[in-house]
Amino acid sequence: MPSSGTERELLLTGIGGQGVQLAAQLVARAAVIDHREVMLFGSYGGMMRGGNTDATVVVAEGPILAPPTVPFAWASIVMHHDYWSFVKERLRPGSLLLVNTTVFRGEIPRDGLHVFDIPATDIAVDAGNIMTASVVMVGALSALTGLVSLDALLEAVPQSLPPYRTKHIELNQAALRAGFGSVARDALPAWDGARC
Amino acid sequence: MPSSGTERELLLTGIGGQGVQLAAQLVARAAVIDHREVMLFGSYGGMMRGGNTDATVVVAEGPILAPPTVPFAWASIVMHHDYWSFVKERLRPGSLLLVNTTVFRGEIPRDGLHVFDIPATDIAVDAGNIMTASVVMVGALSALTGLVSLDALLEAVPQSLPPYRTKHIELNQAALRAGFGSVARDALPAWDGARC
Amino acid sequence: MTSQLMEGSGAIAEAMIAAGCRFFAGYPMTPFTEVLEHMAKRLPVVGGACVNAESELEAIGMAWGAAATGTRAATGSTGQGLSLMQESIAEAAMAHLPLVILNMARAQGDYFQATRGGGHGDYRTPVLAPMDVAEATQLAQLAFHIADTWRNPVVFFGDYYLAHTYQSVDIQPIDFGPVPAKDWALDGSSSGSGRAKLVSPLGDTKQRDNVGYDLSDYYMRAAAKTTAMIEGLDRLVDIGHCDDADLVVVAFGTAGKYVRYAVDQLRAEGHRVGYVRPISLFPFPDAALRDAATGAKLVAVYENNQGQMIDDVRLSLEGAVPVRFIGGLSLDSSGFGIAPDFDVEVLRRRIDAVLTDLGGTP
Amino acid sequence: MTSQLMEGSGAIAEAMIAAGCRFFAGYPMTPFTEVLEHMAKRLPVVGGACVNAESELEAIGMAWGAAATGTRAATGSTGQGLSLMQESIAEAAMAHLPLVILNMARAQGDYFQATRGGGHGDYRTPVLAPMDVAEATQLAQLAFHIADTWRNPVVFFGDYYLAHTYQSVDIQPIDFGPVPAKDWALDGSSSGSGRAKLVSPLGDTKQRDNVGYDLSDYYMRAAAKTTAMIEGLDRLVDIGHCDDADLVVVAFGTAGKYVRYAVDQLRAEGHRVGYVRPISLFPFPDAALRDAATGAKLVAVYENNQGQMIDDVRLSLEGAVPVRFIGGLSLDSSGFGIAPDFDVEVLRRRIDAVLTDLGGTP
Amino acid sequence: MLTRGHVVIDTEACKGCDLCIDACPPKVLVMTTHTVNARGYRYPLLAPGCTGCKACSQICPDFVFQVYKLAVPVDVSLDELSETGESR
Amino acid sequence: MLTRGHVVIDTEACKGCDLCIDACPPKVLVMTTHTVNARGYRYPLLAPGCTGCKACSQICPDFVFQVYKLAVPVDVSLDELSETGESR
Amino acid sequence: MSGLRVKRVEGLRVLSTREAPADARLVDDFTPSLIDVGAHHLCPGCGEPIAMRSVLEIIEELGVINRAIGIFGIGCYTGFSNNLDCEVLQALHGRAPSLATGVKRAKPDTVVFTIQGDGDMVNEGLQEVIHTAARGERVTCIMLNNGVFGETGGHITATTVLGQRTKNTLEGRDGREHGYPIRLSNMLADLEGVAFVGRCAVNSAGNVARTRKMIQRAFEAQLNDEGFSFVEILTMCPTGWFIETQEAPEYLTDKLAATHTLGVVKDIAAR
Amino acid sequence: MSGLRVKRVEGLRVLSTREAPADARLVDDFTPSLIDVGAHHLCPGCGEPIAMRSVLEIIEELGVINRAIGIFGIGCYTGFSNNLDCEVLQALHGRAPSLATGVKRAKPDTVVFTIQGDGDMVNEGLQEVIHTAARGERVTCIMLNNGVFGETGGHITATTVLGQRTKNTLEGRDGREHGYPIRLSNMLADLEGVAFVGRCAVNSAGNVARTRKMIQRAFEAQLNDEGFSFVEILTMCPTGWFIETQEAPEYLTDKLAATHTLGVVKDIAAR
Ligand SMILES: Cc1ncc(C[n+]2csc(CCOP(=O)(O)OP(=O)(O)O)c2C)c(N)n1
Ligand SMILES: Cc1ncc(C[n+]2csc(CCOP(=O)(O)OP(=O)(O)O)c2C)c(N)n1
Ligand code: SF4
Ligand code: SF4
Ligand code: SF4
Ligand code: SF4
Ligand code: SF4
Ligand code: SF4
Ligand SMILES: [Mg+2]
Ligand SMILES: [Mg+2]
Repeated sequence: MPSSGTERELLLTGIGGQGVQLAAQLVARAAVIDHREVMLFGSYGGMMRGGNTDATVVVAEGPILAPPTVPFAWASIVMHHDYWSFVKERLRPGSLLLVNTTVFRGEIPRDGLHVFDIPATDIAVDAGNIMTASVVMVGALSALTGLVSLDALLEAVPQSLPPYRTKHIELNQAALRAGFGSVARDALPAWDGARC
Repeated sequence: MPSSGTERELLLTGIGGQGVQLAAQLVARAAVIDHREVMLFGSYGGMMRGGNTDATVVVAEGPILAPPTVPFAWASIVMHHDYWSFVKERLRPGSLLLVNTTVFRGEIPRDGLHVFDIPATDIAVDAGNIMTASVVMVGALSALTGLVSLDALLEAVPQSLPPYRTKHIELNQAALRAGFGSVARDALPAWDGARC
Repeated sequence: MTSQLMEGSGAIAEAMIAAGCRFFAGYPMTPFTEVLEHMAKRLPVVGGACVNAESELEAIGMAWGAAATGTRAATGSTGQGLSLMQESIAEAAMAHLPLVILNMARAQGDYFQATRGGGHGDYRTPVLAPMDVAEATQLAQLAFHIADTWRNPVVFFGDYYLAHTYQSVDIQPIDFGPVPAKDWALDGSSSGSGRAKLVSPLGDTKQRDNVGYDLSDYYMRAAAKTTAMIEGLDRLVDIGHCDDADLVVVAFGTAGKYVRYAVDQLRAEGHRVGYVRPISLFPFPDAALRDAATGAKLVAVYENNQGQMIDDVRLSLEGAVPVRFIGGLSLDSSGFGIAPDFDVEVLRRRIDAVLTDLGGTP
Repeated sequence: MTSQLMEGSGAIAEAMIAAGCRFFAGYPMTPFTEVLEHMAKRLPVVGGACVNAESELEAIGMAWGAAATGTRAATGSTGQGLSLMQESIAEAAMAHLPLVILNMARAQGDYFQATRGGGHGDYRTPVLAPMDVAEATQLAQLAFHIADTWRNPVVFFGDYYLAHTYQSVDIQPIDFGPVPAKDWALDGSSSGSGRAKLVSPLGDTKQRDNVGYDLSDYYMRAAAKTTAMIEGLDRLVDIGHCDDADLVVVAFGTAGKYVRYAVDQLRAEGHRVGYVRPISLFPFPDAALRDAATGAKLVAVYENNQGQMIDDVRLSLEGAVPVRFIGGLSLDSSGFGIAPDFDVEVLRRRIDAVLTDLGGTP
Repeated sequence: MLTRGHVVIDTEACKGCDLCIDACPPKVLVMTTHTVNARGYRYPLLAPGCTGCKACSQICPDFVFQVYKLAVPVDVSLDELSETGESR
Repeated sequence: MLTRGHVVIDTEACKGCDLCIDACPPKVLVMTTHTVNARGYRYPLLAPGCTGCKACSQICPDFVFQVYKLAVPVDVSLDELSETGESR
Repeated sequence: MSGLRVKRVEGLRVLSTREAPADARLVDDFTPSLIDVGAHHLCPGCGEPIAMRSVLEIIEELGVINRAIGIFGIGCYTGFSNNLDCEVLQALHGRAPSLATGVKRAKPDTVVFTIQGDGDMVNEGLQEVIHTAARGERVTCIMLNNGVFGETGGHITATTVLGQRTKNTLEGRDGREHGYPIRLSNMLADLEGVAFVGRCAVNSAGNVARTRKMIQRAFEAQLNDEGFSFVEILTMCPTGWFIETQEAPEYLTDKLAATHTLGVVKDIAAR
Repeated sequence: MSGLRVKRVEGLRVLSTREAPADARLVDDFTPSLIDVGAHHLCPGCGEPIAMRSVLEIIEELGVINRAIGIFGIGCYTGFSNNLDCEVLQALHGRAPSLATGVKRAKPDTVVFTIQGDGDMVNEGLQEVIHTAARGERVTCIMLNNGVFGETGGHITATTVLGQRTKNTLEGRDGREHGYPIRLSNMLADLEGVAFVGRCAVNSAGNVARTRKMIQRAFEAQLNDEGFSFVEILTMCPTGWFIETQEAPEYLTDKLAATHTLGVVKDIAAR
């Protein structure tokens, strides 16, 4: 029986056009750069715009035991109020919740959760592109928790974009930095010690 | 569990061109005309002439329990020495054996069997066609045992020939009569009483 | 009608016609070929249609189309041809199509394919395996009744002996009772009515308010229907001499006829042996077998393959009685006939050997 | 090489290439499509060939041809496509062709098809079912090793999650030891030598003195080879927490990963529950399962279908431990994803219910 | 502009593909530039001059158009019209 | 008859199909009428005049013929020959 | 009196298109009456719904509605079959022509048509349609040819034109490596038993009109017992072609139609 | 000196054909060297062994023996595959062209040919050969066309000519009921990627000679990397035609070849 180290589950949810899948890819690739094990499962509502899109990322110190869709998440990034109920029921007491306050409408239960209000879409617009809102969130997550390092995230950007999108590299790196700078550092460290 | 009346198993064997399959068909159709149950399974060696050909016919008073190929035969018609070993091992003490002496070469074990030597091919030639030798044998079997009646056999001839062979009807009927007349009557009755 | 001498394949064809089959499509393959020939000759005469399809895939497609119009339809093949049809059989089950499929098998190695479904997914098809021509003429008719009752494909599992044995048969239409009205069948008349019909493996209702198919709902309903069918179907079986048997021999189809014959003989000689011959291979007559085997020291399975039905025998008994395999693959060299082992003597020897192991009655 | 983030389908493709696969043919069908795309991109680069076949029938035909030359070859599909390939899989087994077939299944309903052989006859194919991408990269390689060792098609049984999950993997060629030399493989060089080779489902030797094929002899030898293969193959299984378990849960593939995860949690909470995850679905790890279940009060089977592997579980246990089904068909509406039921919480609830029935530890 | 026809546009059904724009012979359909429907798609607007030719409805993949022929052709000039104006 | 070729005939392999008879350009092959081989088939006989053209061997489905060209053409008239005669 | 109201949108003064003018006559409704629900999951700019609309309109116009049965293949259009007020028999991928044969032979009075994609018809089920055509079955087969598997995301089919980039021919279709496109209409036209074959497109209003004519002629061939009839409709697939929706009509003309040329290929009545 | 001996058979004085004259030169042996065993189970007068002989002779003559692989379909000729001294890969019914593709792509240096019947190729596997041809695979497909399923005993195929009586078209093939014959060679010739197509027959020595020429050209097309090549050989099937062996050659000319006309159908080198 493999007994793994800590596994950190991250859920991302939003609607099409917010860059959720790219954000998830960035986290996953950054985790590899940080020499961690990682698993990512994404799903999105097909061809029509405005559909839901979500992703599960698990980062761990050893082989990952968690299945592709996890029952409970250590942290979550919520970009839009649609479809957030799926995330809600998977949060545990103590889970981390990053909310895109620019867009989110509705009540957020704050008892027992570590909630961070982040005006991600605003920050993204300021950083140059509204489409990078989710990437902003990932930058913030990195600052808050060190789940993945900022350096790794920055390095992951070119790997995660298709060849014909290389012109977007700097835009996304800027968004990461903007998000990273928008919150306190190490508020809730993901890992014991400091491997990265 | 159906419990059937007497089942009479007849094996026929010969080589291509001797009319074995037609003879088997005649017995089977005659049995139906005689209001008996019947089963016939024939096999022949495909396209090439001179191959073996054999058939199993079971005639019974009730539903037939015997499978298509029987372990033991009540009677057999052997037209040629090739392939007769298959028949030999299926004869019981008391089984009836009609041998085409015109063609057969080799030893016939006579102990315990009721063997009848019939120059079927000679009779067939005399009756008009060398190809009807097996039909001659069937006529003889009818006379010896009443397994099927001569009348039924005669009636079965037109049913058993394809449309383009109607000119052969009389030829085969003549062969049946010649065979019937070539042996003693009722030497070994197939059935108790005389339903036909 | 009085008894007629018919070759098995012809008798099966006539029985299908007696059952109201009015569409047939097939592609030649021994020993299925003669059924096709007979249908090609006879169907037009009775107002039906037979298409000499250009392949098995096309044959089952045509039968699918005809069945969707509510016409009693059948197709079939052998070995390779049946395998090619697996996609369609699986999906025809999902589309709730009553369709009769003849598997005129070359040996008994297609047992798993027929009973587990060789196709994808969770469908199942009832399977009927006659032991001889007389039984075949009844089961061929029953197959259509089951197909219509449950709107599901039904497999008729025959073989070379069945196809090529002549027997005196008296084919009469059998009344198995009413079947549900085919109000789902297509003829174009509901088009433009606002309630146009749909026959599809993806769903059975037009989504008037919604877009696309709700697959998950439909699949769950299909699964429930299959479960109901399995529970609702009679499990046919022929049992003999089992009451006080030390040994029960299980066999199906033509092999079952040989086993019956051998067991009858052994019984007559005083051996305490019985037989169970499953007639419906799916659903398998598990309870009947278990009953029949209760008290026996051993259950022996004879099948003309490397051991397939034995799984169902063991699943029926679940360890209550030990099970031994006495069958095995056996083919004649032409590839058409079934088995040199289809020989009562060979069988008797195998059963005798088991009886001796058990302590040798009588 | 260091770890790389790869989508499951890409990782499977790379693992096949690492195993020396140099021919691939396929026809798109979700979730098999991405494997094909990856092979189409990568094989030419490593000196192999990938053909975008015009149908599944043609795809497996091409793979058959390539395999006959001794090239490590693979194909695959999903659901309907796999069903279409059944004729070829059955006969490729008879022709002793080492061929790897990916079944990127949409649910687990193809268990019977894979393990019993959906085609005709008595062939069997080893079946490997990984639980995640990491295991898949190993089993994809093992599949080629088994195929070459036994000259038999091998089924790799994946699913939608496996295909579409990204994971950090480090793909290295695995050395499973030597395989027999492919002295049977065709390249034309034996033509005209007086000993020209033959690769056929009808026989493997030219009949120099005789005419035609001796099918019966060949089929008997093929059957014997299959038996030897079944006995010779390792029965792979992952077992956990079973030593003192009251309840043993059995599941395979992605479902197995969910069950493992749920059982780990329940154990951590003190429940006496263990799991058995068959990795080789055929041959089934029957003895290991029986061992693991000895002492348990109940064995529960979770599979994403209406109950198929449960037959193998029951055949393994033969009544020694009661068996209960806690799975069931469950599909998301797109028809692509597997199951809303693939949820650790749903599973926990089902297992909890069984535990409560058993008397509720802790 | 002489206007012989008119179209009703189900803007919520539109997927913004632009096919109608090119298909319209008198080029009286124009795409919104800033406004989108609930699913985020731009959609067509109608300028005067429609002939009721059905080209738009025949080519629209999403069945967005209903086409009418006016009983009497009218000469509509937008500039002349008040915001809520009836034609002549 | 001027004879430039000769054939060896594997009469036991023949299936009596007659194809060679029609195929032979100088028509020097003739079928037996009463004699059959062990499998019951009639088979061809060779009259003088063979040209060694290979038509028979190329068309025979049962590979019954071996065809030779004579080193020197000979004029064979059967009537002139003794039963065991060598050609001149 | 026509009541056209003006409103202002995005700075433009345009006509209000919410409702019809009072005294106007409806000449084309949102959907033909044989479409229950217009909404569908197909992509923006997809040509398939346009083609399907034409088929259903012709069926309506010919007055054969209540004996029409449509047999659908598997492709993007499949989901749309659920929206129709026309009887639908769903086939497996590639098999529709055989189902059509079975339907027509069992019920000769029906009007039977198939809707299939190029992948369905020229890849998976090529021999089905050829055999059905050679048999001269009295059915009408309609192929929606976009030169790709749209449904799977844009892969090469047997009709993909040379040079076209697809997901599994990343450098474009190369004849030597990936083979050459099959021009199915031309192939079918050579068969006896085939009454009508036409190739058309839905990339412009004019082409839609020509498409309707061919569909009409094809159904007439069936109704007149002339033989098998076939219409190949080139449809836009911006998603599978990896281009913008606006570019698709021109791409169709320049690429697809350059190989698969438009026009009536065979009409036995025209002889 | 040629030693021709005379003997008497059936009253005729004929030449002894037991042995060769001493000084004669062998110009044609019983079987080509690539046939191990001449004896086979095919019927008297069957055209298939004649065609097969020609194929093997050409392979020998071209000197490509030790890279030749034959891929056999399922039909009467299948049993004969066992008699060859040529590597044989046995395919399932209809599937040979795909196997050929796999072999050739995996081992481009081999010389790959298929032997298939009309039932195998135009019925069960029609799309296999069309796709393979359209792909321009560098393989040579050879069809033995006798217009029936010989193996099953004489049933209609997709090439059976109109009017022909078969076991399942007892009144003769009727176009309206059973469809019209497909002329495969003509169909394939229209495909790009196809280098050579020829139709020939083995019903006379002259036709056998022409058959050999076409086979040779077809293999050359493969060797020269020109594309796909195809030879359709009309063969006699007296058994499946229900006629005497002697009548078969003429029947072939009058019936089969009247629909499936002989000659080179396409040769890109001849352009
Ligand atoms: C047997 C089988 N193989 C593969 C698939 C997957 N599949 C679904 S649609 C499709 C392609 C459809 O292409 P086309 O017919 O051209 O229609 P389009 O999507 O372009 O409209 C494929 C390959 C399937 N459903 N069934
Ligand atoms: C899938 C499948 N279907 C049917 C058969 C039965 N079958 C064997 S050979 C044959 C016909 C062969 O005809 P053809 O290819 O024309 O060859 P011929 O016998 O005429 O030489 C058929 C239908 C088979 N072997 N496999
Ligand atoms: S009906 Fe004709 S003119 Fe009017 S908007 Fe539509 S396309 Fe333009
Ligand atoms: S064609 Fe239809 S969907 Fe496309 S932009 Fe115009 S109205 Fe919208
Ligand atoms: S070689 Fe020519 S001439 Fe001589 S027998 Fe043969 S066909 Fe006749
Ligand atoms: S062609 Fe051959 S088989 Fe036929 S008769 Fe002549 S020698 Fe005999
Ligand atoms: S992928 Fe292409 S064919 Fe499919 S819906 Fe989108 S545009 Fe239409
Ligand atoms: S049936 Fe026809 S093709 Fe087959 S061996 Fe006989 S003659 Fe030849
Ligand atoms: Mg398409
Ligand atoms: Mg043929």
